[in-house]
Amino acid sequence: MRFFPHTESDIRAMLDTIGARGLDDLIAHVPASLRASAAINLAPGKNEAEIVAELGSLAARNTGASAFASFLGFGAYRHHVPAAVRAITARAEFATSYTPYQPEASQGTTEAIFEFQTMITQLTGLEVANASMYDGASATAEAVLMAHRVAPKRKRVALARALWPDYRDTVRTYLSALEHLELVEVPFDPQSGATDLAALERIADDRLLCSVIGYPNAFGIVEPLGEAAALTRRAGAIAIAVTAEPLALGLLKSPGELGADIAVGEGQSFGLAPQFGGPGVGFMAARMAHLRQMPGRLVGETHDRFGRRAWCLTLATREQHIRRERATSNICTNHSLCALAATVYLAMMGRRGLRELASRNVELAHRAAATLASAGICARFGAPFFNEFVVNAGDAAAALARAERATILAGLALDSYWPELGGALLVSVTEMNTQSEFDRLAGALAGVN
Amino acid sequence: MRFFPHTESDIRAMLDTIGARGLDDLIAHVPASLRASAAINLAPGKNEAEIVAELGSLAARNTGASAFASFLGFGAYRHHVPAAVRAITARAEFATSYTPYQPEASQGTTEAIFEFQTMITQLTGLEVANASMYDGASATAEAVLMAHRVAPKRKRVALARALWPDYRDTVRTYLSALEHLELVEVPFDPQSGATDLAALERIADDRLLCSVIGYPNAFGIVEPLGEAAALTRRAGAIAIAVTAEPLALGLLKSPGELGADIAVGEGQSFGLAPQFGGPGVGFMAARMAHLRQMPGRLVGETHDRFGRRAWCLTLATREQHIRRERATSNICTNHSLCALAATVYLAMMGRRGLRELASRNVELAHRAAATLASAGICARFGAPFFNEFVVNAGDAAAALARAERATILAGLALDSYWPELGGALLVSVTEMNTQSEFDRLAGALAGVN
Amino acid sequence: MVGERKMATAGKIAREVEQMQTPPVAPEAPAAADVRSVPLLFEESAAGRSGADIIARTAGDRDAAAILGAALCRDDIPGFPELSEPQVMRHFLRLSQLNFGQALQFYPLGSCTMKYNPVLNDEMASLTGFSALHPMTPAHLAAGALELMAWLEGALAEITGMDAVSLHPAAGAQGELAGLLMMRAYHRKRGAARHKVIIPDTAHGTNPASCTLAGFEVVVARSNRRGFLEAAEIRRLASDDVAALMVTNPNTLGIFEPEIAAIADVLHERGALLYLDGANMNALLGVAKPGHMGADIVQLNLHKTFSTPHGGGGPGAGPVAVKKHLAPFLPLPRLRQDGEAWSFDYDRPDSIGRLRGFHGNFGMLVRACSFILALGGNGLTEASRFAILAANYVRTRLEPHFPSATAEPSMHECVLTHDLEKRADVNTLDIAKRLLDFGIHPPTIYFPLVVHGALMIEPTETETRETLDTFVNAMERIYAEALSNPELVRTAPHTLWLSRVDEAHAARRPVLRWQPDKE
Amino acid sequence: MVGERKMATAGKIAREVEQMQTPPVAPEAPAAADVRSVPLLFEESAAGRSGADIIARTAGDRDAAAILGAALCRDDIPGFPELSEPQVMRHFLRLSQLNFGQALQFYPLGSCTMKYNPVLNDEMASLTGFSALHPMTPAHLAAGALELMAWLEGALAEITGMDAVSLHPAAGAQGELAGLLMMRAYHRKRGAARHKVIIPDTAHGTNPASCTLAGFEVVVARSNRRGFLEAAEIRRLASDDVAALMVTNPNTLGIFEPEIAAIADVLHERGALLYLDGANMNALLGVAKPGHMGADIVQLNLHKTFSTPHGGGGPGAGPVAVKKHLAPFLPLPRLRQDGEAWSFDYDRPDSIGRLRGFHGNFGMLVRACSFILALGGNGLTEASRFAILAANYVRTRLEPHFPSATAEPSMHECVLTHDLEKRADVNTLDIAKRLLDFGIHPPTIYFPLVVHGALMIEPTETETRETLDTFVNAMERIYAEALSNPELVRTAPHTLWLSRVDEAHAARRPVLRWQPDKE
Ligand SMILES: Cc1ncc(COP(=O)(O)O)c(C=O)c1O
Ligand SMILES: Cc1ncc(COP(=O)(O)O)c(C=O)c1O
Repeated sequence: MRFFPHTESDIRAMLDTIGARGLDDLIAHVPASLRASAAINLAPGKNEAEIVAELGSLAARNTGASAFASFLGFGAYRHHVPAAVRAITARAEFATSYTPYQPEASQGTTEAIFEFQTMITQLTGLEVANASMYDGASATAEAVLMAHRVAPKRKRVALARALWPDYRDTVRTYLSALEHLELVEVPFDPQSGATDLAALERIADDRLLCSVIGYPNAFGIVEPLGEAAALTRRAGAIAIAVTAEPLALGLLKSPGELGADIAVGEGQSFGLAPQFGGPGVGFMAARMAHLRQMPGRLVGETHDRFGRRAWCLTLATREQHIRRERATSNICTNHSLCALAATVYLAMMGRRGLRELASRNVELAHRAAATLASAGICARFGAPFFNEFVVNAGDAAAALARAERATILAGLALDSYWPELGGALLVSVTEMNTQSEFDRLAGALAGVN
Repeated sequence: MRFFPHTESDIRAMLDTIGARGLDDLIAHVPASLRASAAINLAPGKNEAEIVAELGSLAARNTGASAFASFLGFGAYRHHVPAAVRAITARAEFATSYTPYQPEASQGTTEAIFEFQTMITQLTGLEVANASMYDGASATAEAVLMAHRVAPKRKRVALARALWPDYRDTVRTYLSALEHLELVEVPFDPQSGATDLAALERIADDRLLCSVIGYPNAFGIVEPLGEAAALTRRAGAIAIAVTAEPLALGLLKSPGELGADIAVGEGQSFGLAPQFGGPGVGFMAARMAHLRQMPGRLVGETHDRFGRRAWCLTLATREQHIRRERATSNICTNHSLCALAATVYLAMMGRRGLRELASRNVELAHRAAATLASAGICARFGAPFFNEFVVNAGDAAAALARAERATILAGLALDSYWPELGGALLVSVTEMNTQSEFDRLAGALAGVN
Repeated sequence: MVGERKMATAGKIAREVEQMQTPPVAPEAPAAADVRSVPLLFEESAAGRSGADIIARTAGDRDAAAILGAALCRDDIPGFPELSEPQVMRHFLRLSQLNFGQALQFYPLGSCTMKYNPVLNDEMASLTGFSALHPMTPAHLAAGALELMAWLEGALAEITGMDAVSLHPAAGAQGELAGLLMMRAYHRKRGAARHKVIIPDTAHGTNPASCTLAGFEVVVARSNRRGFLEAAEIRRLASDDVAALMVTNPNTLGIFEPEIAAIADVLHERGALLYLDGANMNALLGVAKPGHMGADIVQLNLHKTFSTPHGGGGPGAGPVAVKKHLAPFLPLPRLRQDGEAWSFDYDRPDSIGRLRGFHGNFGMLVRACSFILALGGNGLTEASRFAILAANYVRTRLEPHFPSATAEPSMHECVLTHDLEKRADVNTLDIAKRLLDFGIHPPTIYFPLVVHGALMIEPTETETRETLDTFVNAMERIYAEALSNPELVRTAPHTLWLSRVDEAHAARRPVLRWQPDKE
Repeated sequence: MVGERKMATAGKIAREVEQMQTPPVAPEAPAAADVRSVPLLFEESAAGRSGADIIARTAGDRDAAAILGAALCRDDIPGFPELSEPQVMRHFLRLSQLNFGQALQFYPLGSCTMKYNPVLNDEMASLTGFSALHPMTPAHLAAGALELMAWLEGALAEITGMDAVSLHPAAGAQGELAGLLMMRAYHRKRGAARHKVIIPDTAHGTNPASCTLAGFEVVVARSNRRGFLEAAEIRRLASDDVAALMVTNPNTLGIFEPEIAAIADVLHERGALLYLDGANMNALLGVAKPGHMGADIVQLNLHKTFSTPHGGGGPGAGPVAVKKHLAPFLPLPRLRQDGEAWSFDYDRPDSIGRLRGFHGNFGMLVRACSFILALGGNGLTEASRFAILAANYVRTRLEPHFPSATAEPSMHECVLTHDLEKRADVNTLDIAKRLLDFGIHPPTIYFPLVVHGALMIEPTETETRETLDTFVNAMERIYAEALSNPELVRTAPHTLWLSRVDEAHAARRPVLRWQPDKE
């Protein structure tokens, strides 16, 4: 087998050193009954050409990946990934190393993570960010758990109904063992599509642990985060902002500036292909005051014996391998290489480019909305949106089918997630979409083609 | 522009240092008439996404690249390229360095070239190989020029007619200035497809400078190189063996063992995609006695100040940058990265794998020939062949058209290169072809589908 | 004769190590450090530089700030990087060279299975049909991806001897959480909530941490002097409030739990479950199936046993496999087949729900498929045997100076100790740092906690015997150095561009981001 | 304020260089060498290892040796490598780290235009539609490739101001040969064979070598004290037997030939041609077109001006562009358009024929297209201006210690000299080697030959001012070291894993391959 270096004489010599007759001697102590039934019934090994043929044909059957004009979003976004990102994340030194336990042999990883942490604080307007979480949904759940550690006496978690269903479900699962906590859903205003601040205000009392609001939310709407955070903090609770389209943070006021205590989200938009949903990268930022309650790894600045600047993992006393059952989280392996991809992506975009790209997304999305409106496909909500918006598509299923026949993935029907949104379609637009696609989309949805 | 780092303040500061007012001051000494008409009338710069769209659509129009079962060969071969080759040649340290003039900063390149030189000598059975040539055709021309330097008094170059037309034309072009040299074509036997040894013998006298024979030849036939070399050397001339499908050298007796003085060829089969014909990599091997007449770069073993083994370019006194108009060749930039690809490929295949792969090619090609024969498509020649063979296809053009409709690239019609081979089709088979493709090919050529 | 040559080479390498110049005890900071260190992106920035050229605004479009209203928009991202594309490339290329990686160095990090990661796997994952596939794509337009997932679920079930598999969890620890929550749901469903989980003292830190997260109280079981769990100990602890035993097998001492079957019986008698942490599955391929040991739940780390790259700390994937009786509780979504076509099934009332967005770390699943296809049933079986061979070879060769922490036979890794702390005041960390000078990444150290100054060595099946010999020679050399020149070891590394990093300092005064004013 | 920060950074780098520890004059061979050196593939081999798994023979197939007859087959390839895939990967990954490269280090190699090579270009070339395209594919199934070639021919004609372009030559030197052979054919066609080509004393070595190959006798023209060619000199040499002047512009001193137009007139009056070596085209984009200078023939080096990677010494591409009267002589094949469709035209009776197989280095042509598309007309024009800015900035800053070899203004590169040989017995090679200690690849040295101890510096348009400052500071530091501690410079490099390599030894007793018996 091409990955195994062991020649007959190697095996023989190694067995002799050990003092064993054959390889099976080495596992003779494993109960015979187990060994007897351990055979793996899978096809024999294949060479590269055979694997390419087999997986290549599977890939080719995913026609949705390339053969359609796509308006799919809803937490995963289709942005151009610069070649530099692939070139850097493919570097064996980055890809085949592990958690940087030995800083002297990991300065590439630790310095890059330090840069990631810094850029996340710059984007979120908060003071400290960790080295990455699995994804936006689990990062949101960890944020609620973190809030719980900060304010252990409070019991009520206010989740905006306008959050992504995956995120709400993940929070529910992570909290399922903490039975004393109560999940309350904060409705959204049916006209604006934004979270109903009055409803939030009604539960903003000393029982409130935290509020969790999308920014933008699952409908692409720029939530009134400032007001929501103010209400939350006035009640002495913790304001958590959740962002699934982090490109928005290049243009919108930062969660920190608007008063959020914790900002979490999904970084897939930053240099990661959709990959059918994973791996993306979760991010989390918070105030320095809450540092000790933060989950996940942190890289800090230090120096070597000769005073030369260096970086290393730090504050590990929060973590499972030291604190064990009292750790702030059970996370160990995180999404480091994805965080590196995001770091390269953000470095490429830069201070000016990121804002320009965010602006282009807003402009294109609004041009798309206008194109649809002029074809009679009108927006469902009134509040300002970033690069996704909800339209009334009449019979959504039929509209999607029409569009598919026109090789368009028109978006997502929302009624299965929000029964009250019958006929509603979420349309997501990025810099990858064009006016001609908008026209085709309008034609397909309006049924005029 | 994303590749340019110069900010306004950089430019200003640099101009101040230089003592210039503006960028155009720096070129003010270039005649105004030239500057006035120098504007480049091309579209403005594009970003990555636009380039991917533009070149992607061009690539997509090359349907011959992937949508067909292919039997094309004739000097470029379709072999599986291991992922390792792409991963290594993509390394920026290899790809963005240049000719290793500074050995201390180039040990990666020099050691790899030393390994390439060694493996070429092992495959060709000769004593010395250079660091690479442009391709097989130009390497063949350089071999003839080298022979001319070794035996300057002799005037007659015997080129096998069964060589690839491109190779013969290239030799002709390279020699066009040496009017005292005479090119003689050695015919091939119409039955066997091998070079006519009697014809070679007739010109094997003291006027003969060298013989140039394909091994295998352009029909895929394993030439009687041993006899040809013997005839040549008996006449005191230089025997040059030319190989366009170097995989054959993993199985066939080496040119050196058979008496060739110089072995040249094309290395594309060793880890390089066809790329519409280039870049491939030329190789050249010879006897130590002729070392000083060899063209191209050579890497040799040496040591550093502390006696540690090292490698560096050597014997540069043969080369243009030292010897100028008396150099053995004008070659400067060669095909180093392609030689690296070949080195990685050969290291992956290894002593056993290369022979096995060569054997598979022979076996599959003969199975294909048998399949065609049983469909009435018979072989044109009788001599043993490696992984290509010539069949009688009746009306070749019509047969090719029929095959194309069945999404098969059946091979190459030879009559445009050898008028005497009307109706002949060259069919090339590699490990990428399958029995079911052979069946489809037979059906298409026989017109039964 | 070639055999001889190889021997010669092995010998040669050994000799090289012997002949290595002893670096000076406290060398001058070499100029190399100034040359190799890489300034931060922020320090390499200049106003106006950018590596991006954004498509210009189409005429007629209003500016985004005008569309959204200036009140919603920020003016700037102070301090954000401003570099050209060539600067960005050079920055990260240079950074990469400051890392050790399995592909370049021997990396016997115990419990992490740093085996070779085939580059083909990454190419397969980057096929447009996989990488560009949006998670919300209708199932019939993502048929290949769904079939791949179904195939992988089946393959992992076959490999582990379990009945059902979910590819949902993002990593091993999340697989643990999924398993523990399923356990919780299972017991409730049967009408009897249980609140305790038994964990051996050798357990990996994620095990207790996951228990807490799942609302269980941890009861620690002591492994015996020989380093394994006795059924008696479990019998002693397995009260009616015990939901399960969570055990790693082979355990973190690298030895196979001999009483595992009996232990499973004890648990099952008590109505408790056996959770098997499959992070060490690299020892069991074709050797013993967790399902046959009586495990009810097992999570796998695809980034260990199945070669997906560790990426400097992820991403990985932590599929969880269960027996029939736990299948209803598996996370959402599940795969469902109607005729030929696969789709996602969300209608699973007993499911614990989801622990992350979408359908799992699909990109990693593709890589694991590519790996399993490459090895096949036969190759997987060989893999564990070669991994076990390597671990025992290293253990035997090092025995004289670094005795094993246990007398039991080792599986895929061995845990060694040493007397250098007593004899020379040289500790395990010093040994680890000195190994860096030999171009070798250190083993896992100080784990498992039950072994004082542990060196946990996992060579894996893809390393040559020559490499193992080089490692052994380096370890012996270091042992000798520790006695002859302890300061040399205590102050290691010496031959890297950077010397030993002061980790305590980083924690004392945390600097966790770059800030302009710092400049 | 960000501006300031950048300044600060530039200053910082400068300071760092200042503060670099002076390495010991003759350091002990560091252990790093033993760790970083990589044994040869052959030394890492062991009998039976292989990185390939070949598809097993189909039942019924006869063995190849049986098919061909044992007489035709070899038994073995003695000494050929035998390694596993992980070994091969580690071998070459480790080797790669022993190289400097433009992407990682400043690489101001004069005359070679080591500019940034965009990684996107390589991705474009590896698109299946390009990389898997067989050269014998029927034209209508390769329409995209042919159109790309046609587009590139047009773009290069526009950039150079010439009438027709052939993408056929594999590199600059082969482009020269093509041009010279065309010249030869042109003169014969006009009934007057000419046998001499004038070449200035500053010419690159490939120029005279190509002349010999094309059957021309070289006549050397002397450039004047100011470093350029005078029309008078050409008038003096331009006999009726002179076929052409072959000149590089800007010449290898980096200065624009001011009398080029007059020179062209002189030549044309005499019925001779002007061959312009376009290797230095990076100075002329949007500045001056060779076609307007009166050039009849110009070759371009796509691996220089158009950013295709240098690959450790190629592959490159050397398209040749000509004026109408020479178009009939261009190499085969030519592109022909019938309606929309492009195809290859072999029916060109006056063509010099082909110089290599197939249709040129297509993979490199794709990369050059990607580059030209990225910059566009505006970007190309900026490129040369920034390249010229960088060269003059470096020249001005270094003037005090490394004066320019000429008083003329520099274009894209500058050629400097120094007095250290006289003052400190430190030569140019020593300076080059010492630069390595600063993590900088040396400039081209000892070329052009007309300048004693020349340092030929080409910074290109893609390097930051900070990088140029670091280089300047290093050069000044080395100048000072040469006076204060010459031995330090004479014995450089000191901070690489390898010290100075004995090149003379390699030539004295050539060892050009590994051999088993050597072991
Ligand atoms: C024994 C054991 N269990 C669990 C884990 C946790 O796996 P992960 O890091 O993928 O979350 C690890 C890996 O660190 C491990 O070694
Ligand atoms: C001025 C000049 N002319 C010609 C050449 C030859 O080009 P190539 O190396 O591509 O053959 C070079 C490059 O080395 C050069 O610098």
